[in-house]
Amino acid sequence: MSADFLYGIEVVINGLMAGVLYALVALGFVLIFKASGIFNYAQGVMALFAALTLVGIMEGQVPFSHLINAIFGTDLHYFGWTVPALLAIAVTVVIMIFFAWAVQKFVFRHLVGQEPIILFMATIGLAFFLEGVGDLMWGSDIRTIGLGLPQGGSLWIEEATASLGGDDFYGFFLDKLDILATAVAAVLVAALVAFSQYTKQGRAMRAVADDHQAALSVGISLDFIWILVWSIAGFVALVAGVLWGVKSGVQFSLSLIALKALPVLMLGGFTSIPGAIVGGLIIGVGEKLFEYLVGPLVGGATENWFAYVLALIFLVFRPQGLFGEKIIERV
Amino acid sequence: MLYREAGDFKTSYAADSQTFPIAFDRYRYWAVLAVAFLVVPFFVNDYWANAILVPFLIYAIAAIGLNILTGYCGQVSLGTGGFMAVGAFACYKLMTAFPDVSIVIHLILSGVITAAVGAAFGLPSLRIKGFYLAVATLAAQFFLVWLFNRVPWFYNYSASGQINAPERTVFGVPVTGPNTEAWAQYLICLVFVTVCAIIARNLTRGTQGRTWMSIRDMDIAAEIIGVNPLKAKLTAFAVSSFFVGIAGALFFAVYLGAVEVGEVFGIQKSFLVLFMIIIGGLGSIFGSFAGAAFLVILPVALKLVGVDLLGWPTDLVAHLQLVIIGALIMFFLIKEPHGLAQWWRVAKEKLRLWPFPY
Amino acid sequence: DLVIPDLSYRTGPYAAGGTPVSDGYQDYFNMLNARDGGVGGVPFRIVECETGYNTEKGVECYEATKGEGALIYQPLSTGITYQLIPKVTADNIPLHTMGYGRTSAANGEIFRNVFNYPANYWDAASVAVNYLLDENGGSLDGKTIALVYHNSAYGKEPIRTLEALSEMHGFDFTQIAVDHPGQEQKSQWLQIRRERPDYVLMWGWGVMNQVAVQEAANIGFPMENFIGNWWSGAEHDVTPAGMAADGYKSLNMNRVGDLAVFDDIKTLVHDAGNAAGDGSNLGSVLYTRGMYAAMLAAEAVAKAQEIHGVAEITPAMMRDGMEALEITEERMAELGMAGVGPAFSVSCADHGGSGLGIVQQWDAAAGNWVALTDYIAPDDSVTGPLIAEDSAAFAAENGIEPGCS
Amino acid sequence: MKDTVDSYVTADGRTIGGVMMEMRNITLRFGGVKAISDISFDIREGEIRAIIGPNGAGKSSMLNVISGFYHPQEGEVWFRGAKRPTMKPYQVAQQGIARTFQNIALFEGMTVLDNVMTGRLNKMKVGMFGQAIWKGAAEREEVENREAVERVIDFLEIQAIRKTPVGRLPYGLKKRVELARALAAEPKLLLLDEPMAGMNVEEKEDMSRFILDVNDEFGTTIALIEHDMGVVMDLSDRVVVMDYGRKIGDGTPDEVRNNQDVIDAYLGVSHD
Amino acid sequence: MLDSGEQSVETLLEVNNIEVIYNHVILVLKGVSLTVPKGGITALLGGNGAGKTTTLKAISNLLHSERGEVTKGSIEYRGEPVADSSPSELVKKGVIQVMEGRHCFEHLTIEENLMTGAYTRRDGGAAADLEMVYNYFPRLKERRKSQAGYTSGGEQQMCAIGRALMSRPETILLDEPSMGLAPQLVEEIFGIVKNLNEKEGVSFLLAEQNTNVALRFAHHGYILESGRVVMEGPAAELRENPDVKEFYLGMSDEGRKSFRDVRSYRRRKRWLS
Ligand SMILES: Nc1ncnc2c1ncn2[C@@H]1O[C@H](COP(=O)(O)OP(=O)(O)OP(=O)(O)O)[C@@H](O)[C@H]1O
Ligand SMILES: Nc1ncnc2c1ncn2[C@@H]1O[C@H](COP(=O)(O)OP(=O)(O)OP(=O)(O)O)[C@@H](O)[C@H]1O
Ligand SMILES: [Mg+2]
Ligand SMILES: [Mg+2]
Repeated sequence: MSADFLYGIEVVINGLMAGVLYALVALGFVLIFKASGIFNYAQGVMALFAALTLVGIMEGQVPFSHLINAIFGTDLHYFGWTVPALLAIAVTVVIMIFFAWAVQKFVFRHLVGQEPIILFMATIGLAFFLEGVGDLMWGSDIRTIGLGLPQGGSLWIEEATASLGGDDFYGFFLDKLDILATAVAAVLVAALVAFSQYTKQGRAMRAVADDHQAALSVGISLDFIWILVWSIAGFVALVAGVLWGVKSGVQFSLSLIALKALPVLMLGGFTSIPGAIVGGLIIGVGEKLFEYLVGPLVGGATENWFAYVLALIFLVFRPQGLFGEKIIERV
Repeated sequence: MLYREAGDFKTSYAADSQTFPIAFDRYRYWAVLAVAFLVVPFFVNDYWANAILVPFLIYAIAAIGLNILTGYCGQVSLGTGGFMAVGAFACYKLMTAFPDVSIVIHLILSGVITAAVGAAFGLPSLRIKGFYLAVATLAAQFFLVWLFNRVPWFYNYSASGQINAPERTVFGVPVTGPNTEAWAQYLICLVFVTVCAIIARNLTRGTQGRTWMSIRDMDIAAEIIGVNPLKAKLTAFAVSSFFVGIAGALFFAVYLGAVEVGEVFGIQKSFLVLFMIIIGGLGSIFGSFAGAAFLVILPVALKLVGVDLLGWPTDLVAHLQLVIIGALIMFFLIKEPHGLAQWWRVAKEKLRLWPFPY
Repeated sequence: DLVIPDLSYRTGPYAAGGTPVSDGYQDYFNMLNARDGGVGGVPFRIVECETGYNTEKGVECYEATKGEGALIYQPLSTGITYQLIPKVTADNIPLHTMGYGRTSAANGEIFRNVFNYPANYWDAASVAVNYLLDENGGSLDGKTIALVYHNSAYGKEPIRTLEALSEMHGFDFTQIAVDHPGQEQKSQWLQIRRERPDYVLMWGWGVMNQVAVQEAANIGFPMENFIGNWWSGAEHDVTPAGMAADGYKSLNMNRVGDLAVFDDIKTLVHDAGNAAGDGSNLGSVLYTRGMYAAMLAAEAVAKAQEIHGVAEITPAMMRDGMEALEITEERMAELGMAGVGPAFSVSCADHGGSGLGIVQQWDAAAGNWVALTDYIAPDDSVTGPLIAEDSAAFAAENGIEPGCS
Repeated sequence: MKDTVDSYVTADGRTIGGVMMEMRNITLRFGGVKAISDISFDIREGEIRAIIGPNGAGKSSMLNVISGFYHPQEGEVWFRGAKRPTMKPYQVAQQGIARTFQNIALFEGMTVLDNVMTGRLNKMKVGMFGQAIWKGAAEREEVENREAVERVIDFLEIQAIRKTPVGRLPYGLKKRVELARALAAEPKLLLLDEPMAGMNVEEKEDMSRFILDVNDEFGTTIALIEHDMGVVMDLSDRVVVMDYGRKIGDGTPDEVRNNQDVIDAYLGVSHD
Repeated sequence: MLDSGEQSVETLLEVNNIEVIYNHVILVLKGVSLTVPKGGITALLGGNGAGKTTTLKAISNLLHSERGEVTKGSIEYRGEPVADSSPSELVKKGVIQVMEGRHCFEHLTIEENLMTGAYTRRDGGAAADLEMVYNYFPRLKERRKSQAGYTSGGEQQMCAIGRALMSRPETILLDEPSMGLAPQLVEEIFGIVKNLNEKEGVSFLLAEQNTNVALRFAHHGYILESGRVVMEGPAAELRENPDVKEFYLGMSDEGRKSFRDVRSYRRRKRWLS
């Protein structure tokens, strides 16, 4: 096989893997949208916040130390202990559940029945708020996640495949982290699909998204459903934050991964959990292949916009995304 | 009480559909205009012009533009930054290609060019709706920014891809370039804002506005009663982009003077303008102003309080600023989802009923 | 007072880079205040203003501070620099953009108020190539060099220089753009893995640096053949990748190491509770750079006082001081900063300094940067004409009459 | 099928003209669901034509076919003597067909006045530039149309709520505003989908009066769907009865009332 | 459960002189009081905009999301004030509302819609009740797999009512159940109401425009005009009241008059003059 062709395949495979990482972020969006019709812009910031919290706890950092020092003139930084990873993860999950509760109690409970765009705005406000709180709590340095997750190309795969092509082919490159991410994503998606399709809470969640008022009137507690869903989304955010954070260090830019998830969402459909995965894969492959084949002709750095354009092309044919719920238009 | 409509009878339908049906409102409107045109220019200094007034006025134009699209026609767009960039680069190309033509014409032409681009990117709106459309407009945002960054023709092949506004004058007074004085900057923006606001008001109070609003409120029903949805949406995209383009051109030529496209017209800009119209009030010209004022002034005010008054470290203040702005946005939405404009309306309604509570 | 605005960014996507620079910048002035009572008996007053690396906030900061008699601006952002060039020219306040900003501003006959000594991007590109020439026994013929760059004005700066250099030295030059913010660089690094260039240069900033270093390690690119510019060579750029980053190289315009002046800063500023940050950045690459910038400003103040014979100088006098600035090895040693930068002098025609830079390498085990070379000179024959051409274009567009008056 | 050429005079002296609209063998399917199967009927100039039938019979779907929102898989629509090509709904509206909706479809964000004004959109000709300037042509046109709208508003007695946003109105008034919007278009054919739903007798009487007056004064042809048999039997000239997408009866109210199929499928006990 | 037939005097729901304001400025209910006895069917009648829907929403605490609030008066269910209970708590207590205008969950199938009605139930009897609802409304069974958004208006109305039944409520607030239903279905629905009331002791408060039917099935009636109760009494009495007869039942002295003959100007309601 020619090296070029094999490289094309390599690009596709890596595109699939990148797509999985996008999908991980998109999953959080889908959950919340499905359950409340809220387009949660804060999902990216939640990923950042969760990852920051995890690192902060593991390293035994004093939360809000900068603020406290500034007000009281103290000099606090670290407690002087470190926390084992599993415990830290558990604590972080608890914090994310608390966050879900607070979001519901102080914000979205008061916005029941509002138009989607208002809810969307509120999540942008929330994103600001959380970003500020995250910075105040843990500082704005770049942090390293010490979970010891595997990283780097898998030598085994590389060596096993090196002989496929000619001299110009060096074997397939597959990042161990990506392989891990794929496994995690598969488990998450399976669990979430089962939850939303086959449980009572899942059904209630979809009912709430359709009509807040009616959901209230049949006795569905919006509070409960929303806290539940935001908690799950918080957990998904933690997973996404950790996996992305391993690549780049935990830092502000993590919050921007939301922008990579949006075309995925759009293509897969805002309401479909499997759609998030399939959308992620298509976007991942599409943008990588485009960059590989066309990028050199137009100067590269096409991925950001091409992902959106690709999604847009799909949407023109299926306005609700590949797996999204059909938009009901009746009079 | 001054604020009464009793005795303020309308004798013609024309009088009834005027912008400020209540006499007191009308006087206030003229008073504001008079102060803005006749008083402020004499007092404005560099700080006020550059930190507050000029950005406020320019953002108000952009907000009016987006409000037409989102507030009146119901098409949420996150491509505002990209369209502003179109205006800016159109203006730059025009300014450098035709140095002898008046800058005012360039500014208007920038709007026209942006309108065409906006209409083109509005085409998918016929099929794609709601948040799907919002996200789809990001395609415009990212693509346009990439394009302006990528194609050297747009920035006249300068080494870094930055564009700089050369000096241009109106009636012999420089309004762009380094030698522009604060009052001239302010006045040209003010003139554009005023004209844009009047045009926007005229368009939205009549047939065109009703066409847009019918699409916004229920597009299927609108189509069945005879609105051509494609035409309605495309005109909204075009008119909206026209304003946004002018705002972008002013932003570049008059306010910043130099622009790096990714930094100035990035996605943050799109969000910022969207904030403005939502905080200010969707479907309200006044709201566009209120929202722009709020989001231009608030950070400055918070900074003044935090850094200058309390003497806290700047980074702490910046973080707190995020927390406070975020919290305020949520607070406002909870208190009044329809924005500052609605607040104002309710306040007036109460005032009218005063002293009776209902 | 000598008013020094500090347009810092301790928030936003680039906070990790902005914070140490600002810490170093402020700490140095504070140290001078504590130790010498400022310069020429007049203390410095620092007015910090947070820009968040955002152009509009930069403008707001500029307008808010200039009224206080600001002597010099150091905006630390290419975007803000472009904004401020016309403004400072009109207001006659000097602007110092050290190793960033508009490269052609080195031509002081056209950019009267803008200074970008001691070095600029085009110098950096040339220094990197000269270093590689040296490594390869004077010839790069047949080698390939790839440039991984941030797809923005900043990232595109070195392209022309590198193109010229590739023609001159016969190496193949490929450009690989990374879109902002640069979190996802799979395509780019797969391309590098396919094409196996001999060397990779990087013009990155923010998260792009960390991801690039990690991805380079992932594909097993030899780290010693990967050279970042001086904005891609701080500690936080390499630490997230851990041991994998060992051997990564970068340029620097200021040498890092234990400088004598750190003692003064520690005792007089940090221990006195006056540190601009939490004090943890002392001695880091960017901290040192901030401090170096402050030192150059303080020296220019002294020069201005000397020229004009007054202690309370104005921004216009400051400009004169900067234009007459002369930094020698002796002076740096005297200041407790021996060898922190190259010796250079400024003139009206040349606001760009000598353009020298070093190459440093990351030692992951020790957790510090090790200088590999002494100051390497750029090839002025390449950068000179480019500067002349670009600044002439600017002059023409803006109707500026070149000259020194 | 009835003779389509002759006009006739009703008991109360109105003249019903020739065929205005004719549905020929319409079949409409949604996936597996056959909402309308092979239905033909006509509507004559000036008459009040009722469509009745049990829930889900396909009545609303039929109106949607007439107004161009649904496109039937089979069958033809003839309007004023010509076969109508496949059209977009707004083009149908421009031909002079206006309607109201079963689930009220008002523009909730606008006032009553604006809602009714939207009915006249197709009568407004001033272009965008004219409107941007406002003074002159646009203002004149606005005032002219406003006068026409005010007449409709007066006619339907909704003057008092002119400036109220429709979102705040109770259900019954919304229905009336919807009617006003349809009337403002001065349609030749007016389609009403359950205009009396959710009204008490008093309000139904009002509504009946409006419908009759519209028919009388403007000669507007009306097709209406209604479940209140009293109203249907009293107002309409001819009635089509549908059940499960099929036509099971067509004729004068009396004929329909005594049709055994209709009684079985819909009326149940006889109503009067 | 209560014995059928016997009219209990125990009040289940009591509304005391409530005032409701929308948007801080629009006063809609100006002091409405009513009681719903246990095991009774109470009808709430009145013209458009009288405030029937608002009253029901005030009871079930659904006003909040419409920016309305109860500013005066109190509402008690089984002697406990309901102001602080969330709608879902109320459903758990046994009060469920069928909202005006259907409000089905568009994207859920008919069957899923019905199942959401059983959300608060813990007893596992949902499956049996589903069959019961399908028995009441065979049409729903036919359309069980369709998304509610694509069903006809009447089908949606059935779905909304069926959904409420699925929660096995003690009290049902029915807002215009007959709207948009074919005549024989209206009879059937009221038959169901009567059936539930008599066999299961379910209490009803129903807002209805179809006065004729409502008064035939109800035990007690209230007439609301412009936010005030203007008349109340046992249904049988109301049915005989001449004003009610004329304005709500459409009967004149000569019996039912044709809708064609109402063009003349009518008398004003006596209680408003
Ligand atoms: N969300 C709202 N905001 C403002 N006013 C409202 C709102 N909802 C209802 N109203 C007003 O409250 C009054 C009573 O409305 P309500 O819906 O309770 O009447 P109703 O008796 O149910 O009428 P219908 O029989 O038409 O349904 C009306 O005048 C209406 O204008
Ligand atoms: N867009 C659609 N997609 C799928 N099915 C549809 C659609 N529109 C209508 N139907 C189905 O077609 C049938 C007829 O619906 P239609 O709305 O015409 O009934 P209707 O006679 O108006 O009933 P009602 O009196 O209850 O309003 C219904 O079973 C409905 O579910
Ligand atoms: Mg129907
Ligand atoms: Mg009601």
